[in-house]
Amino acid sequence: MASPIRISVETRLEVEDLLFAYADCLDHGDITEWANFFTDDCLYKLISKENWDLGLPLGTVLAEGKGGILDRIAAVTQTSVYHQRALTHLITNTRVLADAGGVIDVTANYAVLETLPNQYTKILNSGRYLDKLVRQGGTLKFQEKLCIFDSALVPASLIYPV
Amino acid sequence: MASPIRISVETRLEVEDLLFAYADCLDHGDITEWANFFTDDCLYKLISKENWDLGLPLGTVLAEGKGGILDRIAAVTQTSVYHQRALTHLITNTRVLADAGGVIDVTANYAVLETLPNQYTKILNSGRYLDKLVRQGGTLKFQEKLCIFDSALVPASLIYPV
Amino acid sequence: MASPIRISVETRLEVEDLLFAYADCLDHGDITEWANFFTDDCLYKLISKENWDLGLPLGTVLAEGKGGILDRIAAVTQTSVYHQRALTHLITNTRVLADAGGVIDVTANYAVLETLPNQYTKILNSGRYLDKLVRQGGTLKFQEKLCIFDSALVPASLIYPV
Amino acid sequence: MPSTSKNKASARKWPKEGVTRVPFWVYSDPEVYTREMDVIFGGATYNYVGLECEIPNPGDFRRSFIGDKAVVYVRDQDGAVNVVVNRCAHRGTKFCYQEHGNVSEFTCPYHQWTYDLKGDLIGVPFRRGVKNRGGMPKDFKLEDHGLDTLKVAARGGVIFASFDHSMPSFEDYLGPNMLSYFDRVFDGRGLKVLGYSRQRIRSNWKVKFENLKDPYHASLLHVFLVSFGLFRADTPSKTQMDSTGMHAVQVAQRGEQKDTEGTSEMHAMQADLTLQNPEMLQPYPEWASKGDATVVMQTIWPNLIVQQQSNTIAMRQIRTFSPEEYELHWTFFGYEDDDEEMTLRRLRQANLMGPAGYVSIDDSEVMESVQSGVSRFPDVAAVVEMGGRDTEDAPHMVTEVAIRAFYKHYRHVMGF
Amino acid sequence: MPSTSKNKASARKWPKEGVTRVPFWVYSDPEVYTREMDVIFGGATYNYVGLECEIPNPGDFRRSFIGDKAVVYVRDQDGAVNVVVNRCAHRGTKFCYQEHGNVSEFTCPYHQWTYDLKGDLIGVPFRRGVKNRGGMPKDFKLEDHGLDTLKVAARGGVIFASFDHSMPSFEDYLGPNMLSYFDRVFDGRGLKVLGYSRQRIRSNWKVKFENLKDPYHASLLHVFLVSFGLFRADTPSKTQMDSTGMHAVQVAQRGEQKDTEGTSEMHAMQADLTLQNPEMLQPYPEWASKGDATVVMQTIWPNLIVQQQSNTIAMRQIRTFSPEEYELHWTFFGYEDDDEEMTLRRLRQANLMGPAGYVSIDDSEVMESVQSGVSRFPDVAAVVEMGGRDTEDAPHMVTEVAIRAFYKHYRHVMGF
Amino acid sequence: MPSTSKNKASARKWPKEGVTRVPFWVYSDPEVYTREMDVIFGGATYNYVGLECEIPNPGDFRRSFIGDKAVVYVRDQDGAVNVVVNRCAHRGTKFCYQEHGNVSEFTCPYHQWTYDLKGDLIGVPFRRGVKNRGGMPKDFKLEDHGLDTLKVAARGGVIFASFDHSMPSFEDYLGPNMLSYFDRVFDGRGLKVLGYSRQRIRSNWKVKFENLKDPYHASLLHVFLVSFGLFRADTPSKTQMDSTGMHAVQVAQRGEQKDTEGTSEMHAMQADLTLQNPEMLQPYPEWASKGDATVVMQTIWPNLIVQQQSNTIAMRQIRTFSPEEYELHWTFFGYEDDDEEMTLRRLRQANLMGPAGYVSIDDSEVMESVQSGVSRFPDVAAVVEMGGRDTEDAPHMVTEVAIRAFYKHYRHVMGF
Ligand code: FES
Ligand code: FES
Ligand code: FES
Ligand SMILES: [Fe+3]
Ligand SMILES: [Fe+3]
Ligand SMILES: [Fe+3]
Repeated sequence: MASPIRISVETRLEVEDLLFAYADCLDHGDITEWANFFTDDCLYKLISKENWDLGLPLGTVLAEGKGGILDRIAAVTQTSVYHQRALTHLITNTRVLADAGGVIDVTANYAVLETLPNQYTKILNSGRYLDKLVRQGGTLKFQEKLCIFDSALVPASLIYPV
Repeated sequence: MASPIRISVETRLEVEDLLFAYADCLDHGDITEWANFFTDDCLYKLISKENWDLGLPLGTVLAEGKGGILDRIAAVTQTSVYHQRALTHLITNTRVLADAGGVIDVTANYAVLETLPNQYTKILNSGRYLDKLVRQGGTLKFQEKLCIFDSALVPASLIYPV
Repeated sequence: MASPIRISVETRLEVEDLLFAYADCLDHGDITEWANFFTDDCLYKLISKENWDLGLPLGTVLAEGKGGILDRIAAVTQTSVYHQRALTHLITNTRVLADAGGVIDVTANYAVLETLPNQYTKILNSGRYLDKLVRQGGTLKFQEKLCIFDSALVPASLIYPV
Repeated sequence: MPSTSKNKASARKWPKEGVTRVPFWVYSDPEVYTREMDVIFGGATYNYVGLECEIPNPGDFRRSFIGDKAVVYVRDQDGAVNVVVNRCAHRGTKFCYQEHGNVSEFTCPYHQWTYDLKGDLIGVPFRRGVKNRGGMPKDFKLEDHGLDTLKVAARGGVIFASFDHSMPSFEDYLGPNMLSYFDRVFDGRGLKVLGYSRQRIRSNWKVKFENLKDPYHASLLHVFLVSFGLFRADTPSKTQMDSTGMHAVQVAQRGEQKDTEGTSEMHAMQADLTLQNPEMLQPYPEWASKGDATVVMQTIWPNLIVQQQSNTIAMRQIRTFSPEEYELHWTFFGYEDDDEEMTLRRLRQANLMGPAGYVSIDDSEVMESVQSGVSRFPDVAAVVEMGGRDTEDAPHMVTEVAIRAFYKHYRHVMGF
Repeated sequence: MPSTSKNKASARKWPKEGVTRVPFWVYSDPEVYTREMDVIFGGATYNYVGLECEIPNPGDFRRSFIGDKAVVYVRDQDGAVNVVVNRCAHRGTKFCYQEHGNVSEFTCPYHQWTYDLKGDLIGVPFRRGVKNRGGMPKDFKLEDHGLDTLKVAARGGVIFASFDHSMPSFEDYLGPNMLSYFDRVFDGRGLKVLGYSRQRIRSNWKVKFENLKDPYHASLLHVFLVSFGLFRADTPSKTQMDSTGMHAVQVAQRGEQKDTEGTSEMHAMQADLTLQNPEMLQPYPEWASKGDATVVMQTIWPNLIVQQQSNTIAMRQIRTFSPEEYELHWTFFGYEDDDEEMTLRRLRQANLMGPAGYVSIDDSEVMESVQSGVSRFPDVAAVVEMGGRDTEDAPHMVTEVAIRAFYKHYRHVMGF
Repeated sequence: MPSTSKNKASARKWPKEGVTRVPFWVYSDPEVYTREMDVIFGGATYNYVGLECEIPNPGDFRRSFIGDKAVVYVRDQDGAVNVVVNRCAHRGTKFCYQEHGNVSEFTCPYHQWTYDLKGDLIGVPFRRGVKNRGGMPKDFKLEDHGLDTLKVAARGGVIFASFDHSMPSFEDYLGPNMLSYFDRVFDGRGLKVLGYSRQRIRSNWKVKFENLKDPYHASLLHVFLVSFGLFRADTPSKTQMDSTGMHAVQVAQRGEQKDTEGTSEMHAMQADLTLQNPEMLQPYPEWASKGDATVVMQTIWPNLIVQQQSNTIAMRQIRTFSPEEYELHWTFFGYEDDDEEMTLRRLRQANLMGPAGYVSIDDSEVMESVQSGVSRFPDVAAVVEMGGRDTEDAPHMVTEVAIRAFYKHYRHVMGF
């Protein structure tokens, strides 16, 4: 049974602020701002629990550095063909696991609800975040964000980041 | 990327207390107490993201002032014909966006799970709250509550407020 | 309308830490550690809202004391035949209702998402927790945990605790 | 093993009593459903598609549907409205991805075949090949491969379409009496959309039509309507059909919130129900010059209900999917010349209708209950005898005559 | 194109080996399912509906189902129990909205047709019209439009019903031997419901019946049962059927948690498994006066399993939906005269059963696996030869005889 | 009532134009689907099952599927690969519960019938009874009750299986030209799995095959491919089939990111699109010794696509469920002798493919749009005339010839 390190109240709330602002950007904001949540040398990886548990490296999305993030944004906004959809992130069970050496380790559970035109809302993707945050210019940013999703079986496409 | 205004820890927690007490009233409490969460001059509007995005004014529910809230309660409890159902609100991603001039601006994501007799639990409605809270007699109340829901397509009916 | 007792910020966060560590144990951890979250004289009961509302005592799971908890673990890990599955707990709306006489009363809403191999993620079980926590050796533990679930209709089996 | 009753539409026999009975297999048999899509929604009918005010400018389009088939309605350069099937002539892609927008032409995403706003094919990439290789056969003719187009009729700002290009005029289709009710609301003034509501109901689509052709239930089911006198059997009212029985209107005047001789059997009546915000029910007599009616609910075969209840007006469009499920798509509107107060009145009264409507909740619940009740009993039948056994107009609402008339026409069209 | 095998029930042929084979098309063919609903659940069978103790007072009712059809059971003013179909005689609405309650009459929400507790129509609003307008035809007779009623049989506090009013008595239906097992649990003492459990299983309903008529699996699949000796092939046991084969019992005595000559092939046996709370398994010998059996599982055709395992007793009711899905509704009960300790014992032992039961989890998983296995292979067949190829009672549980007997009767009724 | 068009596969008639038309009923008719499962996936075809490197050691197994039927592939003690149906010979249980693992034998959980790795039945608990009671009939023979086994063919580390044991060799099945393309990737080097991706797409499975046999769309739909020259109609390319038309390859060379004579009709081309991380697209010419092709997409009838785009290589396996839904299961792999840099290159390029792939997103969306478009119009047909009306190899990609060839074979096999 985990005995969580005591983290300051302020840090905990700041971490939640970051996660929720991140989700707000994807759900209701401008996806081109998604890159601003990451450090220049970041790693973003969306990987199925199946691959993760097998130790297989393949990610559904792999973005290395802010360049990789920006390329993903460019692809989604300038090249891909798809129907509009509404997303709602439910981020819960946020836990700050460590705050040492300038890096804050965070985990949370998430479910992304997707609504296609004239269809019911469904669970598109769920799982957990394993994040490493660092402070840059007074703001927390993701140095690493792993999204490990439960169902390897994706309903058609994962167009937006999770 | 949003840089959230620094809100006091106490206010943040008080806001969550309000949202969760509100949900508890709808999920497990007495719906006739729903009115107590609102100011006399409140506005409650449940509106689809479709109408919201198009700038169309039609709400699925429009309640003006506590009178409108009470009329909705009376209709649901005294006039409408429907099957019993269980509701569970999942309220996440609560963000206090501003606390100025006596008004606290809050947003949160939500999913309302509905269970009809002998049926599986389903997502009835999901989306986000855009709320304005004011303090009255030491308690926070909703002066305005907008519920913007993701899927315009409703499974049959939205009998209880969201 | 509930007027929540003022609970210290530290206690509130500690309660969330417990709930989230508990969920993490079931979702990603070692289920044999599940017992460590409970006191020796604990009561764990998973009961449908249908039975709860009717005042009927039958639980889907009834575990009395840590012995009952350990027996459940032994059954799940050593005797039962079932397919592997991934779980994600979404715990929201945590409310500390009272902190008196050494017992902390807590309620929260939850949804457990289940993913079977090669199937979509679905809502396995949702409802609310009614918990009583006590402090033992500096750590909070469950003296009582009631899980009251919304849909009496279970999709096949509830193999792991909720 | 002898064959069983379910799923054998071709062997279906209507009860000998005729239109006073509705056999429950009409609500659940997949073959009946398929045939309805062919001969009703896909046949000689005018189907509501949308409002002209939704596509004011050339190139404006919106997606819609007729039965279970997707269509697009679009304003052409010359101002006319075209309706095309949302299915590429090449390999069938549902090409139009946006719910609404403005385009100069339609381009299918798959291979970018391009159509003008009439649906004519105007471009096929690589038609002549690339660097002299490939391309379409020399005798391939663009004019043979346009989109499926529908015959369009517009009146009063309302757009209808038909898969049958030999249809008579919309005016003939409605007949003079139904047309006059239609023109009552669509009187030439510009319309203004206030918003959409959408519901999926687990019942057969005809259950919705029955519901709207059944004034009998309104005085009994709807506590809200009854108590506040919005629609009640003791007030002046009438039930009328066109000559075929396919269209109908329920017309009524508002009564008062008090018991009368006629309310004694209305257990739903709550004489002491009060509203905190009574202004919600304050009607403005905007159609007073056209008679005393305060409610006119018109059903236009096969997919439209025109709702006028006090000042809340809406199109209710039926979309089908399968025998046991349909969708109701509401377009609430007002007039271009409404002032703010009138718009607010319509928005307030909209609380009566839609997925959370004080009246509609009852109907949605009861329609699903009808389907639950009938689904597993294909060989049982409804008894439709209120108001007699005929199919003639009635000067009151104590009748199911419009349902009988509906099934008279339905049997004729379906060959049952 | 030649016709393919699936969905052609009328052409189905049972394998020539007879009841030692079960062709997999019985588990997935929609026509077979429809026919089962007609001739089995809708035919000459007694279906479990509920317990008398659930509706003690006049007007008390609960909703239930027979196969896939919704019914209501209600205590009449005279104390008798009636069972009616939950479908209004007017236009088919599933009129009863509450799972349980107390009423003096049933009123359909749609038009408030009202029925007494026998299902007779006693009120039709506006039957004589409103203000002399409308109303039902003069020759409309209330007595022609009651609810569908079922024949009811109650014994020992248990309610059964049949769509076939010409059924023999329940006692004749069960036959003397099966009746004596039934009476063993339902001995005249008042019953007390402890709670409900409900599961939806993605398999054909017959897979559940096979599971309960198959003591062979219990000694192999269920580690918990086997290890603690709750049901095991090396202890005294028997498998018996009525003369038709439709009902059966598995009867056994508890063994000890140690290896015996008979356990050598039981790989599931864990001789060293221990419980921290062993009181959970402490049985109280409440049926000791009726023999040595500690477990009696009785299957009553076509929708009931009576579970008596140690002191946990429950009705397991089968509800059907479609060929590949059914529900199991459990009513756990005790006796009115149970003391607190006995009630607690039953509640503790209930951990064995239901959606999270130490034993039931195995069955639920394996039943879904059977369906997964057979669903796409309609032309393959199960091999049911354990214990021989006959359909006679067996003084042990190393047999699938009750499954063979079940299909003997099934083939007879279904005409296969 | 005359019969309607839907659901009547046996009466289906292919359009008189032949393979230049594909009638939409092939995408939605349940009888057509059932027949496909019988005669295509269940018939004389080699179906991709998995890779040898996934089961390196004796006893290693993985679950897979052929069409909609579950199978298991396992490494036998002698090193050979066996493929068995995941269905117990006793009562049909899908016995293998793990996605992968290592076993010495297969044991069904229900009654623990045990099979060796060849699928032969080697153990039946209680076969001789317990304490002289029960047991299997004396003449019960283990050898009559093994698992269903499939004919297996392995080449280059890739495992195929067939329900038809009289199949010719895999080499004959592919034919020399297709085999050479197959051997290009599977050249004898050991393979290494990098990960799996899985998608469920709401379209008929053949829509996926068409998509991969249609180089025409790539130059128009995929902005990413076109802009960066990864696959484009103005570069050297070819489309080839085997002699039956069932298999095909699309072969192409990478072009540059600039407008050419051939790109004028490619509206998707964005000459100014740039990447921040251009190393993602840096190809390593690992097949340079085998020709200039930088992309080879091979479709192997009936369930496999071998993807080689730059350095991202993957097997795409088709799993069927129902007429209007299928799954795509991707196995991304590299070679055992890849260094870290090469592995990273493959992982980076994998961003092109899978559920979030820069290219695949387009295809997934458009395939669902095709199904939406065609589902309700069974009697309409696709027009497949790009590149002519023949079924011969083409030295370019401005053609739908491989689709025509596919349907030529499909009609032959299905008897349409
Ligand atoms: S399918 Fe529309 S252009 Fe090919
Ligand atoms: S349907 Fe029941 S009263 Fe009309
Ligand atoms: S079904 Fe496999 S052993 Fe009985
Ligand atoms: Fe109504
Ligand atoms: Fe069992
Ligand atoms: Fe493509």
